[in-house]
Amino acid sequence: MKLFKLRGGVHPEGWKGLAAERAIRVLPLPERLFVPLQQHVGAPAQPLIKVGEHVLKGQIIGASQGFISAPVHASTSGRIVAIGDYTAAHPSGLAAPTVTIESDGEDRWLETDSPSDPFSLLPEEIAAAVGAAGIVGLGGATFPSAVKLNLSRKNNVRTLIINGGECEPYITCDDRLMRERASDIIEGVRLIRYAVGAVDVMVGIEENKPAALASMRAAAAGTEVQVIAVPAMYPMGWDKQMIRALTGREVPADGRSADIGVLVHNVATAYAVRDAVRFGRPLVSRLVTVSGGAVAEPGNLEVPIGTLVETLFQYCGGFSEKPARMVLGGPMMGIELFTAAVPVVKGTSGVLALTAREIGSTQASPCIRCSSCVRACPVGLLPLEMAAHIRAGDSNAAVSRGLKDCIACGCCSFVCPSHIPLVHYFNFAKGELMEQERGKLKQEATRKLADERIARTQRIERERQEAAEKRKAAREAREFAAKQAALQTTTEVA
Amino acid sequence: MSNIYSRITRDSLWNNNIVFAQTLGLCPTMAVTSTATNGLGMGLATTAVLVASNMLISSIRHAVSEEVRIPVYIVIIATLVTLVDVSINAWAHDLYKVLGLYIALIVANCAVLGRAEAYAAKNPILPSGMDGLMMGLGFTFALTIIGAVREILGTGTLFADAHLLLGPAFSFMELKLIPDYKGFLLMILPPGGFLAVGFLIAGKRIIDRRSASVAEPVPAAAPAIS
Amino acid sequence: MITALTSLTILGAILGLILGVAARVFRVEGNALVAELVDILPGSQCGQCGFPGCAGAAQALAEGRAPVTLCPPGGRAVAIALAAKLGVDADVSGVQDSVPMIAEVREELCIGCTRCFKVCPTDAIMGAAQQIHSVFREACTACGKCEEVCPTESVKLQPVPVTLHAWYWNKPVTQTMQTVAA
Amino acid sequence: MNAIAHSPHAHAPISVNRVMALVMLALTPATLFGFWLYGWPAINVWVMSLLAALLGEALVLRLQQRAVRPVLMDGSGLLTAWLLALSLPPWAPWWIAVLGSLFAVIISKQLYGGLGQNPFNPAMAARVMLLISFPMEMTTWVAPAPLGSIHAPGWLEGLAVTFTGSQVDGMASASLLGHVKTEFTRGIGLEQALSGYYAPLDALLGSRAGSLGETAALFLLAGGLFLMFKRIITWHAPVAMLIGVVVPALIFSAVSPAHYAGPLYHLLSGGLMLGAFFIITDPVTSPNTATGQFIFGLGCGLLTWIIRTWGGYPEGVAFAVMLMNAATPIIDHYVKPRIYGRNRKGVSMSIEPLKKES
Amino acid sequence: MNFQKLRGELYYQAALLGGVALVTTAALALADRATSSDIAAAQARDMQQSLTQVLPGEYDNDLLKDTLVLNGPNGEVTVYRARRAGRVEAVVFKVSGNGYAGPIDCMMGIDRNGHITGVRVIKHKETPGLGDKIEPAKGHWIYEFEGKSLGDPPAEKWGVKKDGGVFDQFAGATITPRGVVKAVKGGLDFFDKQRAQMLDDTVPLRETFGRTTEGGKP
Repeated sequence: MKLFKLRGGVHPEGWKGLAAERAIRVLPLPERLFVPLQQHVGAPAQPLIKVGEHVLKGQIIGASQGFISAPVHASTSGRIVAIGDYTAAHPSGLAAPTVTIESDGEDRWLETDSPSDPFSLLPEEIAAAVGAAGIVGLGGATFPSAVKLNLSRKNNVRTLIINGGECEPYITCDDRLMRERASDIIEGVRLIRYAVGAVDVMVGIEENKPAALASMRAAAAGTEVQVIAVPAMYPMGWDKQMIRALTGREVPADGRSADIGVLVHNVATAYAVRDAVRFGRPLVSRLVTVSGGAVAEPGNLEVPIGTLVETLFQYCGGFSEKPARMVLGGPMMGIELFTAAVPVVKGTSGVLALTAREIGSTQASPCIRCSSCVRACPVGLLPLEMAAHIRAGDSNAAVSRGLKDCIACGCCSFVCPSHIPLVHYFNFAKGELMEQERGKLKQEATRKLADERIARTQRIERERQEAAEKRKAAREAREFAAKQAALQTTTEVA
Repeated sequence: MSNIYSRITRDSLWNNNIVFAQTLGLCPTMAVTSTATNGLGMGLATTAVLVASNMLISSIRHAVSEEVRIPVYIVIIATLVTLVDVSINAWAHDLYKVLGLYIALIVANCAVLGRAEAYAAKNPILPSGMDGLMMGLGFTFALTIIGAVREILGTGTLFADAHLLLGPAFSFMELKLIPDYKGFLLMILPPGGFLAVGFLIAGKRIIDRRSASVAEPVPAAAPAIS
Repeated sequence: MITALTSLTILGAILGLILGVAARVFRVEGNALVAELVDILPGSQCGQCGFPGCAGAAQALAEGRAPVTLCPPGGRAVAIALAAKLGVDADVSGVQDSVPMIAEVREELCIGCTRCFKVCPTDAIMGAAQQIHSVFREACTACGKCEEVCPTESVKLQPVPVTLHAWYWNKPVTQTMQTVAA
Repeated sequence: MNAIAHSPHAHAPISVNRVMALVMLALTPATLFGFWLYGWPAINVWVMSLLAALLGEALVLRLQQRAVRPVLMDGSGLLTAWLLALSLPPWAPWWIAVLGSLFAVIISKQLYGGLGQNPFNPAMAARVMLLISFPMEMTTWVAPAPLGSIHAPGWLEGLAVTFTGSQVDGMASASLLGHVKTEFTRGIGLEQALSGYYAPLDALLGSRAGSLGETAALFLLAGGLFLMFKRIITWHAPVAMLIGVVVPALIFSAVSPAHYAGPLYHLLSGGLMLGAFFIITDPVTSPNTATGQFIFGLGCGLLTWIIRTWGGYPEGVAFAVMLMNAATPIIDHYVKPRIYGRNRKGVSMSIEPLKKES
Repeated sequence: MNFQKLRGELYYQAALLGGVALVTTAALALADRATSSDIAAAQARDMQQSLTQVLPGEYDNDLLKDTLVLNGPNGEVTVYRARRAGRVEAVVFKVSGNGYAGPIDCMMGIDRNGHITGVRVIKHKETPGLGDKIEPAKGHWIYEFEGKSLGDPPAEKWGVKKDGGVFDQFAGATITPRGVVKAVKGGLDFFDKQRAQMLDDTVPLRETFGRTTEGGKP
């Protein structure tokens, strides 16, 4: 199969060897789970349970709100001990609404009836089952999968791409999943294909994962699923990059992949879809890679959603040395954790404890315009110019140079010899612009309110005046009448 | 009233100096300041034009209508410059040989039109004349300094050919500061003019900032350049 | 010489005529600038600038009677936008980049006097006489009028609490000139 | 609370110091060859340039109240002075080297805001400044006298040459480009002018009169290839510059061989090799994109050839580089990479309605 | 006068600008009258000076008025003639050579016997500091020509030392002196060819000053 030319990208040191050969282990059930109500892009889920209530594993605890949202389920059976704010896995360190479950140790599933043959369901029913299971994009995007399925079916998507590109260094959970549970993934892929009515199905896997490629090829043999090796580079796992590599087409900047007839799902998502449709089991656990130079025994764990990161590190033997930085996700796009007491969520692919040597120098020096970042950018942006504008306080100029197309993949910061935090600049500017946007909306709204108020006070004033005039006229009329009457009386008297 | 004049003087000579503060009239500045003498001569000729044009324009300011004021000013200034040009050519021919090409440049000196618009068109005749004189002297001062810097660095002399401008009595001003100087041509050429002006403007700003921080009871803690 | 005199005089007269006509044809009516300035200002008509409402402030700005830093609720962003529109080189460093503020009612102090309710230019305070008032966050412009009239100091401007939704990365500080010696 | 670090949490093992150090390493063979070829005076000039750059930069940083060490340690000032020294006549007096270095680091670099902010290549700006200010000193060349040969000045003599301006008799010589230019005005044809003066092999090895580090074409080429291998520079600008010189030289020398020199002559003379591999690849003053760098290099080459052929000065590399430096912002404005999902103008690709194919 | 009212009128703009044009043109015309004779005299003095530089000695005619236009190798050449007692003793004319950066214009004077009385460069674009040593202010080189003639040095020695001639070149610049030497040699050749005409005392005086402005401006 012919592959298409890619541009940009970098080749960071992979560090995959730390965990790639470690088979998936199931984490022993923790005592408490902290399940945030928002683990996806879109509106947060609305809690459906009360404190003190007992829930079963897979029982819905948060209902999806609106079109783009996803429900949240209990990751184990037990008692709800709190519904309230808990530190979120977010760089701000702020708290988010979270449901705390105290495990009863039984890990008992909620009884559900599942179809004997999932392919007997209607495509809409599959999408509905996926939606009810709370499945979101597990590659990290956490976009509700059912929304994508419905959108793709309506857009007559022809090509289904399954993204097996795991390009972030250290992270090996998808690699392990493909090696160990390839036939389940393939079934999930076929279900998605059936649900959207796609014709071609391609699974793109980077060529530096020969074991995963072999096992997936074996599982796909005899099906309509094609397994294709793609070049190993970062960011190969970016869905648009995978589309370009496999189809040679680009997703329009203002559109979605469905607009060019392509639907992309992650391999782990396909695996979760199979679980949801065949067994009616919602998404309550996921594979997480625990790795990094400071971790004693790196590995790949199957973890209930809501487990604290510190539990994972403890299970992996703790730290062999004091980590310089703990990271949730991969080193290229993950976020630094200032505490390990944050829960694993649906989008968590790995937790890392990195040493200073692995991070490399971060001391920034002036930009020498070497344009390494321009060569590295997979989107085709000019990071150095955008950062210069943002540094000068002109975020709008950065927008006109493509800030909004930036995917924050980190290639530019990675290669920068001056160690300039380019992506940090971009995310700052994006946030600032969003705040400006909100401010503008608010300004418009308040202006309208002020105008209404002025109109109202004027109206009241006018009405009061009119009323006063009316009263005056009435009084005058009364007085006049009285006078007349008096006159008449006098006349009569006279 | 004298208050006005002292303010005009202070503003024109230093605070709002044509070259060092307004950075106007750079074309004649760059063209003639290869020696201090040339700078001085050009400055004096410009001063003459400035005084005359300011007073003339001030005297007709009530009669000039908004619509045609710029052509009127330009015509007046161009006439005055031409008068200066032919007068020097006729009666100070040696000076004309030094400055000749550049006298016509005064027309293009935006500072002259600038003063007409900004000051003479709004003020009485005497203050306008004073403004012209002081602005002119400030310009002369700037050009002479720039010329001196370029001349000293470029050829090692100061006020060379001063006798052509001021008469033989002033030849004592002509100094050869650095004997056997090889010459630093860059300073004589136009880039040297820009470098000299740049450094002198920087110098003026440093002086201003120093005096401002002396004047203020609480000196700014911030470093001069950061 | 006569030729020169006559030709130049006629040329001058014709050009003068053309300029006179042009001035009439291209006369600009009103002031478009004022309208654009009004758009930049917050529009809450709070009057903190000392001009009658935002339109009055815009008029004053257009005529150069007011500094671009006149609008306290607008803060730094509005000052910068005004300076850009007017093409002036304003020193906005004096305008503290005010943390977005919002009025908050301390319920234990509120006596329900309705004074704040009456002065609020954007109807952002809800409540009725003898009832504790509350602030409608989305409508509050932090103009501070309620704070001025409150007899019990129960209404106070407070920084808007940061939420997960509104949080964003700070501007990186590791910079070229960071090497400046202390 | 500690500030949270933004992603990425990994960085390529590269730094500004390392880039500068690699470029200096690539320059070392040509420099050492120059030292050997022109003897002690050349070493003096090189040392004076580097010292002056360090002191000048330290002085400016002091005046700006900025920390001195980190800026001096990045190596950019040293590299600038090094490049300048390579473009100077090897027997230039000490003050030429010092003045040039000070101009380069103070006026052409720090006054614009320091590393990364200067629009013109500091070394070339300083060279041009010296050339127009001190044409005599800057065009006085010597014939090669390798260290240890009979004509070579000893260490003390070398100091005398650099610091007191004493010249050893019979050493003065003209650079190839200067010689040809002079001969042309006498109405002497190219072939005759070149005979006995130009041997391609000597030029290739660098054994001829010329600037300190510009003559060893082969060593410079090797250094450039080393930098490409190390991915410090890309091929675009250097190759384009060589094309820009070779193509017109080829065409014109084919049409009129008596008046226009051939491509080999141009390639192996003057500062072309140094310029192509070490000057125009300066990231600060060249465009951002590969296409832009190609256009930039092509412009540098063409202008070099034009100035050499028809201009007032025999060598045109420094002028060409400065002219194209001035054009860099324009090139960067018009040559931009295409953004994913957008066309060249930045407009989103059209969303075509899809038809269901059966 | 109530300008306030008038200023709005359309005809006022025309009258104002026309009036100003009239007044200023008149002023310039008057100034021209007052200065033209002085300017002409000053320019003549300039020309006289430059002639005297290349032609030392006393002559009893007005050189500026005693001219002759001859066909030289590069077009017409104005020849100024100096006489004593009616006899042409020397001539002055302009020659041009190719320098490094463009033409170099020189005035040269030749006496009756073909000896050079002086050469001065009047216009050049040579590199400052390198080629400009041909100016008397920057060096003595230009005086080397005085007293030389076609036979002294012999024709093959009329060149710079580098080309085997007798004239010095300056360090760093060969082209400039080469150009000047060539121009001067050409001037001598021109004189040699047209000698009879130039020295012909009987050619009637012609009023050429005023028509020939060549060299008239400094």
